[in-house]
Amino acid sequence: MAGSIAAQPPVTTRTGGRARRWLPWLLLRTGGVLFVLWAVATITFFAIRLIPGDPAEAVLGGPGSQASEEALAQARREYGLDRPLILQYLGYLGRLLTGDLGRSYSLRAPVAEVIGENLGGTLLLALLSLAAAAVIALGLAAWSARGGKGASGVSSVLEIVGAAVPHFWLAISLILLFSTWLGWLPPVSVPGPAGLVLPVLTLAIPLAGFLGQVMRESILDAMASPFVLAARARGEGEGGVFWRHAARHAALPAIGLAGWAFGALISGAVVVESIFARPGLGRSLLAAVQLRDVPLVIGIVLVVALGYMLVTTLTDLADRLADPRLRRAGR
Amino acid sequence: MSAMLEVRDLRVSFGGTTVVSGVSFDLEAGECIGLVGESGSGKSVTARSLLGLAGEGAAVSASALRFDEHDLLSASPRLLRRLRGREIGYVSQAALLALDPLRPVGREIADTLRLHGPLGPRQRQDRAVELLAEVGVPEPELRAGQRADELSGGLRQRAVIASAIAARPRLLIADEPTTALDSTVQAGILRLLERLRAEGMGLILISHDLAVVSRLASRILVMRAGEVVESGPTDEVLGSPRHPYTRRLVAAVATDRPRWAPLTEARPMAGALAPSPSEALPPAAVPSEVVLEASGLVRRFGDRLAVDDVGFSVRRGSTLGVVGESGSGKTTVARLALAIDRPDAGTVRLLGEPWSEATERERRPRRARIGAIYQDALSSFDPRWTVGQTLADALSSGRTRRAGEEVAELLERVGLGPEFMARRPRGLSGGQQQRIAIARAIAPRPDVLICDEPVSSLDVSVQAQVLDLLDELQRAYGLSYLFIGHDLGVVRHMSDELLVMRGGRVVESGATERVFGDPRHPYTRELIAAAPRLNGG
Amino acid sequence: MNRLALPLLSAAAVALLLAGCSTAAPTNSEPVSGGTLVYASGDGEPTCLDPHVGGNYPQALVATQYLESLVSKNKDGEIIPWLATSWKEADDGLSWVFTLRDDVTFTDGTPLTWEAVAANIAHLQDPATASSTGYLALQKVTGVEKVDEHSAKVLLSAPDSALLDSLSQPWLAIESPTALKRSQEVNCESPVGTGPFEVTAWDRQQSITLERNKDYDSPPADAGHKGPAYLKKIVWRFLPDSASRYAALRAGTVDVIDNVQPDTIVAAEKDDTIDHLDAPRPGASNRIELNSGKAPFDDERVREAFIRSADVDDAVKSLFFGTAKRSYSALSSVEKLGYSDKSLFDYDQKAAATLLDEAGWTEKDAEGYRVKDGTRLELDFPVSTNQSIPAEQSLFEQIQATAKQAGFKVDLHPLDLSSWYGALAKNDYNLVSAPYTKVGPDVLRILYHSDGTIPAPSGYFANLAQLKDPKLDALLVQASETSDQDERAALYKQAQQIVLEGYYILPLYDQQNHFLYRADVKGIRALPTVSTPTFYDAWLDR
Amino acid sequence: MRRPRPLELIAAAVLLFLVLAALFPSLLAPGDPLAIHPAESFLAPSWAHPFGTDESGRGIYTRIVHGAGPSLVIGLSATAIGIGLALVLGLAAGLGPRWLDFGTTRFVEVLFAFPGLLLALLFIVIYGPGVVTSTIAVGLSTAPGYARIIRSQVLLVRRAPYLEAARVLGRGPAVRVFRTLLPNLAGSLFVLVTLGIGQSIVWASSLSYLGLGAVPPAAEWGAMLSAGRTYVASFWWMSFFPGLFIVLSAVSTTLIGRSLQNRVRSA
Repeated sequence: MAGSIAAQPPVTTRTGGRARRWLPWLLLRTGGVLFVLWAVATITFFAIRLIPGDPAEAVLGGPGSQASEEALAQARREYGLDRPLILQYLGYLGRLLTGDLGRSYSLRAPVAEVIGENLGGTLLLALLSLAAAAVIALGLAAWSARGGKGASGVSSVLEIVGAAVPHFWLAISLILLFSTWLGWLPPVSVPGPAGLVLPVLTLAIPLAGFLGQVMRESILDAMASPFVLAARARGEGEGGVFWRHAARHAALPAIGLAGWAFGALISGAVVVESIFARPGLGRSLLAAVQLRDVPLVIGIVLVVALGYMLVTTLTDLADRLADPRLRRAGR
Repeated sequence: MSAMLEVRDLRVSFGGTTVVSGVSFDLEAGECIGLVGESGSGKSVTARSLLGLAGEGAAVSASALRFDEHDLLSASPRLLRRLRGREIGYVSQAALLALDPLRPVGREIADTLRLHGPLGPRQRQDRAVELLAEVGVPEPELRAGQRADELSGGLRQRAVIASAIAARPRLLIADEPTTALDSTVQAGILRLLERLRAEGMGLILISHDLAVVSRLASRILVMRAGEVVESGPTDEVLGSPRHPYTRRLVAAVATDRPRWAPLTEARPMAGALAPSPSEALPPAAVPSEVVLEASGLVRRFGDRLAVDDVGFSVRRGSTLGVVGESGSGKTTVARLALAIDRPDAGTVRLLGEPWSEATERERRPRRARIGAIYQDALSSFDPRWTVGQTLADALSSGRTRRAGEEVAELLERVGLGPEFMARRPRGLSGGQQQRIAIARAIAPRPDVLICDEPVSSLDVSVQAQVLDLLDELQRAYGLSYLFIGHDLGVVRHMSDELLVMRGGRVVESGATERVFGDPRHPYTRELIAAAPRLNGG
Repeated sequence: MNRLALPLLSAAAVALLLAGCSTAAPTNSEPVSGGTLVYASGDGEPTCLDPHVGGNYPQALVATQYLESLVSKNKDGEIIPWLATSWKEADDGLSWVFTLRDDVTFTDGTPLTWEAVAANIAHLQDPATASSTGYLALQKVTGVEKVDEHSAKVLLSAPDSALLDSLSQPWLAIESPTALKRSQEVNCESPVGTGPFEVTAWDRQQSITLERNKDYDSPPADAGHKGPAYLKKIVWRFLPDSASRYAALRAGTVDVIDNVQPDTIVAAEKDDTIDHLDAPRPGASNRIELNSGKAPFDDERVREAFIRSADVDDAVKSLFFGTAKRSYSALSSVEKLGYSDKSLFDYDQKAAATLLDEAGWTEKDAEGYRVKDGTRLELDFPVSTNQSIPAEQSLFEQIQATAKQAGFKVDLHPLDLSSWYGALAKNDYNLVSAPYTKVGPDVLRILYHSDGTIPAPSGYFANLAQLKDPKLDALLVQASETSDQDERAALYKQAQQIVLEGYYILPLYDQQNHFLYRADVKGIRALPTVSTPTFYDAWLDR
Repeated sequence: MRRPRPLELIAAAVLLFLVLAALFPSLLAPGDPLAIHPAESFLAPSWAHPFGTDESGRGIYTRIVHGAGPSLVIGLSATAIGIGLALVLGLAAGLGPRWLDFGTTRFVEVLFAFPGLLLALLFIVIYGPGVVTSTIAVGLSTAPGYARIIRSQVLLVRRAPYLEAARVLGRGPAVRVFRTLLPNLAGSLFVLVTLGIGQSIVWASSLSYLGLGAVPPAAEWGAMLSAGRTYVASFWWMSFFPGLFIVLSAVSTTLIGRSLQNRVRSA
């Protein structure tokens, strides 16, 4: 979901402290991760129950099935839907701890297997889009840092426009342009690289718009800083100044944004995967919610939450390594 | 033979506004010339224009701007890039920020070698370590791998110099190389620059501190608003200054100026409150009441002991000076005195009653008895308020009609007109901001004022006005000051009694003149020796 | 990840290869064996490939390629032999004997015998299978007996004139009895039949792979050729977005697409590289049902007023560009026994106004909606975004606008499938449009017999008009039992007159079923049973 | 850095048009956005219909003008919900004691761990599609992002020297928070709001694309864009213009927000 985060300083928990106090930071972090995962599973478990419609029906091939009473009763027994909600929840948590995500109602397959199959597609899409967004944002920043007044004005507008484009409008326009009129790229995903270009661009452009705006400020600060003046005074050319000094400083806020970017990519993936018919978690999530497939929804949400926590932990770590001042300042 | 560097009526303007005009000087190899002037005098732009780095949109012109056989005016960007670092070294103004915080210090030095030397990466790294050793950095091997924030101010400055001289340039421009450094460290850096000059490097030394320049430069140019108002051999310019501005500059230097001696001719305090000249004598040394005292103060941050068993007492109407280098615990003492921070041990008493032990609720009504002013006055103002609102809030007279009158009176007392009420602090000069901070501090008629490095970042002439203002207010209201500073000259001029602090402990204390007269502790002696004197001492 | 890649890569490689040379190759007249056809479906991916389970149209589309039924139908609607060579109804109509071909084996090697018929009917009637379409069609079947190795007697509780129609549908196709013994999960992933292709792989959300059945030789009587199919392989993909599905066809990434939007049909006709197959589905026409079970449509005059106030002709013309013909009948034009009466559905706002006045809806509120003793003339219209294509949803919007002129406030509620069925189960609707595909006029019994108002355990019921007319019930039961064709036709005619003249439904058009395919794909035809395309005769002219 | 003058003017002009359209739609587009003219469906952009007509012959320009109101309302109210909730969370985390900060941050992380769209999806599937539910859904899914920013701003302002100076002057905690801390927070909040409005409109349109947003025949940009997407190959204008206005409104609100921020910062 393209949350609206422009200049967002990297937020780290209050437990800073010197290098050798990594342990408490690590313990607290894992505690936090476990808590969040538990909370996410619980909220989804009960939220899905609020959705109108009988879960047993979801087991028997989705809504509108004219399944007989016996079939519904048997399904309820098989999936334990006849037991009181609390027992179902505790049972579910118990199995969760052993890593068993249960069976998907609609796909009649273990949730872990379904996720395993689709995880690759979404992860590939997310990582490529993140990389493409970084390249675009850095490219724009380099151009605006060295291109003078005009360049920086134009590039900042491009960033704002990029960040304002809804995913699906961008996707439709890209298909119209590159596939229908120019015919260079396939409009839907075919295995192999050609099928990836448009989906990645669709996710990368809005993200690049946000990254660009966030990086722009720290790049401009860096370019006007005394250590850049010192570098120039050493005889460093403009290119060297940008890539050796400013670009690295731009990475800091970008790292801080990674947690949010991950969420935006997953939300974007739902739309992009359905337009380009790419298999992936996003599309299965949308289908699972519509088919009221409880175990699959919770399974996917848990995987996404785990991914998110992993990313924020890594960014927290990267923050501390990249910028020792943070570690020392105990932020 | 012609000079190494020849500058004839240099002019620099930014989009119509002239910043530097008519600057001319020559420089020989092994000679040091000093550029002196206050902030905004154009001395830094002059130096940077030699490197073609005057700044975005700068129009540089001169009848001659020659370095050896190169005409710097018509030099191509490629030629300029080759000159920078290889022929002309530059130590930038805010030296403490001249190192990229995210890169190892060794790498920044090696960069100069990469740009101008044939050495491969491995040799460059070794050479960088050698250079660090050459500029006097202990454990160069370790330091080269560390980042800027892991080094002290002095070490960082030495690393910057190492980077500037890595390719053996024949001219070194040092722009404010010692600002914000403690005097002992400052002395070390000046000795290093002196050695480089002696080895044949041409040196342009730029500073607002006359004492610093007078130690190294054989000739001095005094600049004001972009023009050279006076130039000539150092002794002549400082000994018998011809231009009134130079005279004022020399007079403003507080070092060696006795207590209560006004540093500025103009009377900053007009109006009824100005004491007649006869009262200018120091108040009788009657044993007056102790307004603020502390005993056995201890404060620990993690495993670092910031304040260790510090005790002091401030008498009414007098000033206790606290001097020491950065990291000596002076600011922590100030925060403990203000009860912004709680001591781990020891007590502070205000006007005879417990102060640090009291709860914040108990302290609040007595907060009016003790005020504070800081080095960075601007950051202590609420950015959304005008000067008038800030002072009205301090007077806590709120919206009443009399507020306007009281604020105007307060402004007048610190030498500012009523027209300042509508202004925003952000738009004022450093001196004016500090005056407003003082006005706010004295509004509730306090007995004690904690002054934490109030004038450290001000130009000499502005510094003088603020110090005189503090003297007058002390005399007019019998205020007592806890005056903290790292500039020995300023602290000596302002304080009746003195505390010398090092590593969180009080190494020496007593009457100011006694401590300066015969310093007992070796560290005090070292401090006094290191303080730069005007007459080249 | 690699399990996913292998089948895909091979399919893609071939697809790209074919796409590459699609335009340049010479056109030959004789069918060419080999090649892979890529079919792109716009429907949701079925949850099970065995059409016995559940039983919706997306399952029928893919099952037609690998499962065969006992009988089929020809263009004129007559029942023709398929796996059954002949069949005879007992005099009392309480049993049928089917004689099967003796030379057919399932792709898992099991020979086709009478046991297959017994096993499949038992599988359909077993509650664990959770079959709905198949289960409803065999309501009267009580059991199957062996006559000899290759002929079976099907026993009925009452005569069923629609039995043959039902058995011709893919939802009652014959699967290998050995395969049916496996768990439902396995059978869902790889059903075993006797068809020209067999299911070899199913990567959910990605594609189903069907490969040629080498020893196939049991086509229906009206098939184009004998022996195995020409195509070596079919890749069945799911592209939910209609715009990108059509773009994929034009780019040659896929060869056949379904759920085609009207505007793309018109555009395709101008494009000589793409051909169009129009195969309207049998069973009921697409129509809007008026819920006569509750106010305000319990009053016939209000029902007629609503129908008179709906300008359907203009809407169909502007939205469907002539790709759909307006229908005035309850049944699809494919059904021979369909009866239509145009005069009942003329757009006439004045008539609507007078009818509403007669019915007491005389006052009008500020926004022009009719009010009668305090309550406003408001109608809830839940719309299923899965089943109604965008053009049809726009049609409902236009009807909403014209109905407003007459004083009806129509509230459209676009819902996803679960919420839509939920709204119907709670009788939270005055208007609804629900397609129903079934071979034969017997669909009328399911849709309009009063038994159809009794909800199944899940809350589902078929008689959405909630029509309870004993006279109509009798006609429908009698028609379903007589095997005399003329008598059956007369009975169904009277039944349809009652439904139409009672203004219970507003017919729109045949249930649209359009396919677009690349011009160099030859030999595609739609089975006259449920109008699903079969690729048995198809070959690639590349 | 000063934004070039002309750009601000353009953004201001666009915003003015949108507000005018929202308040007095019939002024700019007299036609009835809901009236259907089947004979004039699918007309290309022309003088009569500057943005062409849709599948039911309704002028797209008219519907965009009449759609401005609902779209802006969604943008504003979703932002209000998002920032309102975030303010509570941010202040609790920033000002409260350490355990409160820890608890609130964990809660925000839980909200963050839900992909924004899933939160919206769950909410809408439970309470049914429509303008109100999609507005609340967008508000909920943007709240965590704002909460994190507000928390860091509060921590920043809380450590500012001028707050300590207020304490030295003897101001109590309540006075310090309400007279000094909150007003200074308002500055940065303003930027968030302007950014938020644009993003909420974009978000609401994505929900409409998935069929979860405004109910037809409402002239809401997201629904129009979604309706147009099936006809994109033959009638490009049905999707292009609603999409264009979604982007324009998001861009102009961000630009105006940014230039006001610069003006405040350099005033």
